[in-house]
Amino acid sequence: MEEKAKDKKFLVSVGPHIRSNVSVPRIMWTVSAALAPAALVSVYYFGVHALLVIAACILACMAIEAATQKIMGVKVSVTDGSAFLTGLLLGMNLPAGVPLYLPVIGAAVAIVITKHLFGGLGYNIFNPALIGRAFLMASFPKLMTTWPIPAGGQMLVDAKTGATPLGILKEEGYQKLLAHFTGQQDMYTSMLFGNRGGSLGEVSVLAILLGGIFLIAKGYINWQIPVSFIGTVAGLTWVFGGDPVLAMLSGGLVLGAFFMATDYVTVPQLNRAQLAFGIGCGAITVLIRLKGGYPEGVCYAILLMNCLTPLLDRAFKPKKFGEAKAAA
Amino acid sequence: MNDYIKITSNLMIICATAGLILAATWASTEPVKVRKEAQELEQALKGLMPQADSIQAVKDIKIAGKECKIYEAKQGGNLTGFVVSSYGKGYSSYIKLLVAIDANNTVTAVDVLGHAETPGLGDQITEGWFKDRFKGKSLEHLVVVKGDTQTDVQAISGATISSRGVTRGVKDAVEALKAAREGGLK
Amino acid sequence: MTRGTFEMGGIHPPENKEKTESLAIVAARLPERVVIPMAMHLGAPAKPIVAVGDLVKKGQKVGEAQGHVSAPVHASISGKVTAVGNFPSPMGIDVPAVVIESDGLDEWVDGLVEHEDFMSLSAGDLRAIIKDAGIVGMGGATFPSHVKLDPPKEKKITAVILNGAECEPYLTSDSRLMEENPSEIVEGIKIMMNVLKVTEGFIGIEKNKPAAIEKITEEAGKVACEIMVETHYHRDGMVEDVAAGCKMGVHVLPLEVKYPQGSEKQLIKAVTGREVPPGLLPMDVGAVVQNVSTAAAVYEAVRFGRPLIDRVVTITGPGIKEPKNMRVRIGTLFSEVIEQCGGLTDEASKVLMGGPMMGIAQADTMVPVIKGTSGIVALTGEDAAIFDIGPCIRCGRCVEVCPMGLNPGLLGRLIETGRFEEAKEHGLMDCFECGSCSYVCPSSRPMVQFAKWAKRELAKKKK
Amino acid sequence: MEAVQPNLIDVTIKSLIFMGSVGAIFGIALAWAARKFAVKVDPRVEAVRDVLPGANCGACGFAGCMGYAEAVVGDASVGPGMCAPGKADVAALVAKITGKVAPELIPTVATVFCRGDECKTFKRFEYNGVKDCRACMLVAGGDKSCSYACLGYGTCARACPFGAIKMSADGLPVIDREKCTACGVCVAICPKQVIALTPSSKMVHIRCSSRDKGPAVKKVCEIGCIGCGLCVKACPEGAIALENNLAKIDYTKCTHCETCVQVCPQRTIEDRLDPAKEAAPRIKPPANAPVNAEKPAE
Amino acid sequence: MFKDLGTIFIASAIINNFVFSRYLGLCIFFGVTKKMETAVGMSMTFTAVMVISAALSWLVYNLVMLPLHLGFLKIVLFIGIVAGFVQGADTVLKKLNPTLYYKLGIYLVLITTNCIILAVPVINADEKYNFMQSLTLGLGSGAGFSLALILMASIRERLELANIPRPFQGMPIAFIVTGLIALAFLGFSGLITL
Amino acid sequence: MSDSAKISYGKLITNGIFSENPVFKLALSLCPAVAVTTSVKNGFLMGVAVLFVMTMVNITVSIFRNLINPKVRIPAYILIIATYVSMTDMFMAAYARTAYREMGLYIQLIVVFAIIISRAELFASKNKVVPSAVDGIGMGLGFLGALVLIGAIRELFGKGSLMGVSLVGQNPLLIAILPTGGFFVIGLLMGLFNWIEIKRGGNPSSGGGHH
Ligand SMILES: Cc1cc2nc3c(=O)[nH]c(=O)nc-3n(C[C@H](O)[C@H](O)[C@H](O)COP(=O)(O)O)c2cc1C
Ligand SMILES: Cc1cc2nc3c(=O)[nH]c(=O)nc-3n(C[C@H](O)[C@H](O)[C@H](O)COP(=O)(O)O)c2cc1C
Ligand SMILES: Cc1cc2nc3c(=O)[nH]c(=O)nc-3n(C[C@H](O)[C@H](O)[C@H](O)COP(=O)(O)O)c2cc1C
Ligand SMILES: Cc1cc2nc3c(=O)[nH]c(=O)nc-3n(C[C@H](O)[C@H](O)[C@H](O)CO)c2cc1C
Ligand code: SF4
Ligand code: SF4
Ligand code: SF4
Ligand code: SF4
Ligand code: FES
Repeated sequence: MEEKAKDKKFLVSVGPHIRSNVSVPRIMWTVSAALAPAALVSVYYFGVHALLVIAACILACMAIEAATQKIMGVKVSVTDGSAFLTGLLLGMNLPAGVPLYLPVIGAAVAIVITKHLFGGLGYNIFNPALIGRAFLMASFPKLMTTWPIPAGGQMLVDAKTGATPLGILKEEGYQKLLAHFTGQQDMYTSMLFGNRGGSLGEVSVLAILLGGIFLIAKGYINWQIPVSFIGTVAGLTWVFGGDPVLAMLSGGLVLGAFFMATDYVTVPQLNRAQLAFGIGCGAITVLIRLKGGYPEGVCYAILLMNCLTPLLDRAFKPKKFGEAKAAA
Repeated sequence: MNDYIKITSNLMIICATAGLILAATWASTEPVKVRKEAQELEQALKGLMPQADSIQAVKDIKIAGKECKIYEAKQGGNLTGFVVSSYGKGYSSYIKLLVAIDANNTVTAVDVLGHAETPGLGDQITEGWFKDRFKGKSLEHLVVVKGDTQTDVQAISGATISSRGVTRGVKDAVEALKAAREGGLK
Repeated sequence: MTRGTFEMGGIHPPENKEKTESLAIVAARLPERVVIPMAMHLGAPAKPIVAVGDLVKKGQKVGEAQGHVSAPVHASISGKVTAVGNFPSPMGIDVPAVVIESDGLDEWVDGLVEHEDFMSLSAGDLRAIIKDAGIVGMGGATFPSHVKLDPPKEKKITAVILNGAECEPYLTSDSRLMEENPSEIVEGIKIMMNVLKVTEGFIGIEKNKPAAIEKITEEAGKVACEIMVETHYHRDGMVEDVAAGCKMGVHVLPLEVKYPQGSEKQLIKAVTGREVPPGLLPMDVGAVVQNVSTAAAVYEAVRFGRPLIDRVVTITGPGIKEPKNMRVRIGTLFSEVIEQCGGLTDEASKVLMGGPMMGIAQADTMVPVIKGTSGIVALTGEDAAIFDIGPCIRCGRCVEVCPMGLNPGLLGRLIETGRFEEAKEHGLMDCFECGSCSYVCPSSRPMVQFAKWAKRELAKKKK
Repeated sequence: MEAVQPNLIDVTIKSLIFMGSVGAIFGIALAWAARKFAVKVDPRVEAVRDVLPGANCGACGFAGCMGYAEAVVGDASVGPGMCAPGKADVAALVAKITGKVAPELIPTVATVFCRGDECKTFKRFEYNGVKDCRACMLVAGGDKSCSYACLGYGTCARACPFGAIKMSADGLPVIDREKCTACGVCVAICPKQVIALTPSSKMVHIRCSSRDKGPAVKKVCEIGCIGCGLCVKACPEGAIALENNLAKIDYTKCTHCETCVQVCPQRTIEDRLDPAKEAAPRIKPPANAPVNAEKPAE
Repeated sequence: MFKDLGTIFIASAIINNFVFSRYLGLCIFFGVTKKMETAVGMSMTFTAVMVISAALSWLVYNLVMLPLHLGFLKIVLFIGIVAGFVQGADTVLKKLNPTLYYKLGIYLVLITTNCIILAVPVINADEKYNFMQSLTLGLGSGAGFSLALILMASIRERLELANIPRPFQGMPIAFIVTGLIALAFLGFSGLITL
Repeated sequence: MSDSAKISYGKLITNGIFSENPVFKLALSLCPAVAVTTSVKNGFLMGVAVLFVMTMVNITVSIFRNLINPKVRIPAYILIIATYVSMTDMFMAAYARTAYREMGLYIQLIVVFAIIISRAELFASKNKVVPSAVDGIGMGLGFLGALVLIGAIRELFGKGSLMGVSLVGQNPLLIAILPTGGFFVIGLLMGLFNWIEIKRGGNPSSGGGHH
């Protein structure tokens, strides 16, 4: 018996015996990489403290994930990059000037409550980074709505309060906002290139767009959600008499639509359901922006649609082979 | 038939007993409650118009779709001003207000009677320093401004919505009073 | 008429056929010993009809079919029966088998009946010959061929389709056969069309085999006008076969290169545009699908009376020193075949019967080549790494590639948590275990294992 | 606030009349409904359900505890003692409620008929797949050297509704005899069929399931039954018989004399009078050491 | 008028959803959302009872109690109406339509212990709503509660497939989920206040 | 539990507080547990109100248990509960006005608390007066304890104070006193209790829902 046991043993499993080269770490790290340019732009505009905020989020997320998994006695999988990505996105969702204990609290909520209490990667219902942000928003509303002014270039927002364009829009109206710029054209370009106040991830629409398009081209995300989300926001804003271009460029819309409303885990799987998801996100965003208490609604819109994801998954099922024919 | 009588008498007795007990309780507590409510209101009104010796409700009005009243304050028969009860839509509730207004339609004082704004944020509207921001404001200065201001109402930072709610309520009160006075209320 | 492909889902794994696609088929060495399992087909295993010590000739029946859905088994060499008992088979379980020690003579059994004018045989006769020759699907499913050629009367068959897709990576046995023996294949389909009284035959071949397409097309062109026998049912109940002029046509259809183009339902869709509804069979949409090697075997059996005793096997993969296409006797042990290809490399860590998508991993190489062994593929460390099975991240890739329109990720998780009935409600029974979903899954989830497991549990429960 | 000056007598009379009439209306309506729409329900069903353990394990063969309660009350042919986890106590209660006769139940407990843990057997190949015994069966019948052996992927432990099974450090299920209610879930789920229910009072078991011949067993397992028949001859009660190369104990005859335990050359037979030892983690014994080193000589 | 009713409906059904924004009806919410089937059954039963009891309560309160100055009996009366109605429906349904009874009957009894069923008539009375407004609030809160139940049931069905750590299985994770949904509903704050 | 002779009063009380805690174990009467527990004081007052109603209802039901027709049992119990609640409501409105203003609606909602009707139905209707009273007190104390515990945690984190005494700076974690935070605190506490029970080798009741 001993002798036989020493033989070289073949590996045996059920097929298929080959796999594509796409793996979870690869996806997560690539998405992180696609986000890197936007992160760099925000560091350029907001300076070292922005870097500290992002780094604190990432480190906290990864450390907390490792610790949680240790305590729960499951395999530690921080290297798969999902915690890194959550941290990066959480950082991009915070104002540049927050004290560094906020990232730690946000990371703990995102990783422990939102992710690991549900079983870890793949099982969470809500977007961890966004829950982290919403939690911080509810706990530290003052800190979370204090927007430092970008350092680079001429400034476009009220120097006293550092309000964001959407904030100004909400408080004082379109004309006042326009008055901060030399003209509509100037406003659009400033927004596109990030020359404005806001969360870290709001500032450079262009860099985020590039990353998002890269991901679509690689097939890592579908076009359905970003397009329907942004399209709905623009359309509804226009219907209600707003400036659709401004609506598209302002706030966290582009970041949310490309990087957060596309988190596989928390959105519907089917393309058709994703279209519905994106439209829902867009509608809620506009509702909150126009009528709600907050100037920006992207975060809550995505979270609210996260609640609906299981229902959408129930409602939209793939069409089975041969089924249409059978019905006919 | 037995069942009918049993069930009916059962329920009837319970209901009647309940009615009896509650009537008794109500009869004994209601006067206390009414008295205390009246006292509270009076105190609040007094607090706003300390110099007045009589404050009387003179007109029912509607603000934000809710029932409100205009009170006249008199000192020894001379009109010293008005107090208007009012509501303003805040962050998470309708904020119940009393607004003291002088004969020139200028706000002299504001009191917050009830609200369900967020503790720590919106509930700062009950603080004296915030209520004082309305003192001496006339209609055109009843607007909320974020950031430093003396002429207008400065928002509580982090609670602009609540601040705006109070301001709206105050403004509505002044406007209602103005309209009422133009419409014949002296 | 069609698009030459199925539309929903599908994947493009690396083909890896270049090592063997241009290597001519070589005959393997005559084995000294063969182990002939009684269960090389779907359905009831055959019953051994020889005893230890019996002398048998090549082509002699050693196992009798048990019932309609079953197939007989024949000796693939001449020699002496040395054992009858349970032996490991490449299907993973021990099955009854007959072991024959070669006498080195390799003599055919007497009484093989040849038919030069085989096209004038009646359908019943042809079916009997095919059944007796032990022919089963050689594309891997190993379903007895005569059963497919004997559909219930109410199912009108309108198309016979030969499956030359060979969409599995690495495998080249079918494409070599098509290149080298096109006429046998075309004759084979003609026979089957004759059996089923079908005038239209199709041969579907993936476009990555241009040489095979060319050869088969050339051969099919000759079919233009052939005699065909029609069965007439007279009113008085008399049945008569009547020759009925030129009617047959065999069309070659180049198919898009996409896995699993060769799967029956997908092939029917690609060729005829018809979709087989869930739970139904190809014959319900009037189609019969056979593998090209099966067609060749049918020709051999009908024309020369030779039962199925050997087949073409591709021995390849990074773990094989000298990859080859070989004609191997049924019952030859894998180890012997591999040794003729230079043996396994040191890195070889996984040996498959069949291709890397649908193939069955072997615990041991001491198992025999069976009728469905289209290839022996040895993978090395890198290709055969241990899959790190992670949680489903709901990425939806599997949903996108599933050719049956299922949600494999959901099915997998339902099964993992023991909800077999629910999985069934979500279409588990439509899954034909192609593995496309597992292939693309970034978490390497073993969906095929889940599906097999759940089907087994459900079958158990039914009992 | 309208200042209604409460007048005790007025209010009391009004509310008495009001509430009284409300009560009367409801009373009459409900009484009418209760009579007009009366349906008979058998209160015994609820009574039975209340005494059942409520684990919904299905050992009774019905759809959960409620299913059994309905069946045992409604169907005369359904016996009162079919709830295995409830044991005799519940059977007696159910019998009392339904007026049926409680059968005499021999208490049983699950026993694992395999000792071929990771040290005493080996793996035929490296298995890569779902960590579940039933799923592993799909891959060449499992990776254990002995084709009858417990696969050790813990399906039974996960399935036990009472948490009575733990996997030992070297991959065999260990049954907590206190927690086991003999519901039989593990017996049904084990794909290798190595678990069986045995009388709780009996502690000597031949814990092997291999029907292979002796030499074949020796090749794959250090502790398997080789069918040598020594125990059959030695048992003073004649309680052991060989069936398909495997010795089996007739529990009605076994007296715990432990003769068989001592004669078995493979040390397959085990006496579990001290169950604590069963749970103790084992270390791989040195090559020549007696296989069952940790077992005290008796 | 209609705008007003529309606002009441939207507010009570979605924006000021009783479960997620007002934190009422939680026992039933947690109790019946383990399965979609029970959630749907409860939704239908609840909405029907809610509307009917809102109407009955309004009639008795405004036509009888207020004129008699018996407002202080409202709690007893409102819950009495619900309990009596539910008991009657229970009895009648059991006889007339046993299939429906087995589907919905079990929920009837639970309804009497649901905060929303009492809160709605109380709010109607306190806010001095007219008949249509009261009905709308009843319907809206019924719809809102149904929405909450179905949403939660679908989430919990997905949670069935999740690897939740053992101490958190069942009720604890349901609370966490509800907390997270409520956090998301904060986004609606400041929209409409009833 | 219907055999009152055998019940030990101590056991009844601890049952209510620990093994059958209305909030953490039975998951009943959750609305106030979330809505009014923003401070120790509020939790305490609510708990006391429930304790009072519950004890009185149990006593009343027990006294009249043989007179009530089983067919209208539920409406009858509910009417009894409603009477006590109305009384409480009126007394608080008159004599505890500040507390009443903060808890307003929820006091009235005590009527529908499943825990009260279920104790009336399951216990008081089958037992003598004294055990019923003790059961009511036990359950009430369990509820009170739970509300105070939740209130303490939320007050500490949300306001930085405990029983009104300020300990830390203002609002360290504001969310704790928002209802959202209430859900989190209860969920985490339930998880913690289950974890402790598992550690001690038990089989945690996964929280039963109503009844
Ligand atoms: C900080 C860091 C950044 C990485 N960035 C990328 C990346 O942008 N793209 C990528 O494919 N892998 C990246 N990797 C590599 C991954 O960690 C991982 O090894 C790989 O993607 C997994 O590939 P495999 O599972 O296909 O072998 C990065 C690793 C680290 C530690
Ligand atoms: C949980 C929570 C509670 C809030 N409560 C209030 C409030 O009571 N009053 C208020 O005006 N805003 C409240 N807000 C709204 C935000 O603080 C909002 O950003 C703020 O009103 C904007 O005003 P600012 O521009 O002065 O910061 C709350 C926000 C959150 C997340
Ligand atoms: C995923 C999948 C891929 C298949 N690929 C092929 C193939 O490439 N060639 C083939 O002949 N049969 C293939 N088959 C088998 C066919 O479905 C079908 O059984 C066969 O073509 C019928 O012919 P036969 O009975 O002669 O083997 C495949 C089956 C499946 C499930
Ligand atoms: C396209 C894409 C988008 C993602 N977006 C987010 C996100 O918005 N927030 C987050 O916490 N994690 C995000 N992740 C990471 C990961 O999916 C997330 O941590 C899981 O939700 C944890 O289970 C994303 C991953 C991918 C592939
Ligand atoms: S491919 Fe894998 S990870 Fe993606 S949804 Fe399917 S099973 Fe889940
Ligand atoms: S294995 Fe089954 S589920 Fe997966 S892709 Fe193929 S048919 Fe679909
Ligand atoms: S006893 Fe059976 S189910 Fe349990 S671990 Fe062993 S093989 Fe698996
Ligand atoms: S060990 Fe087996 S028989 Fe015993 S309780 Fe567990 S599953 Fe039931
Ligand atoms: S307390 Fe149970 S529903 Fe509100």
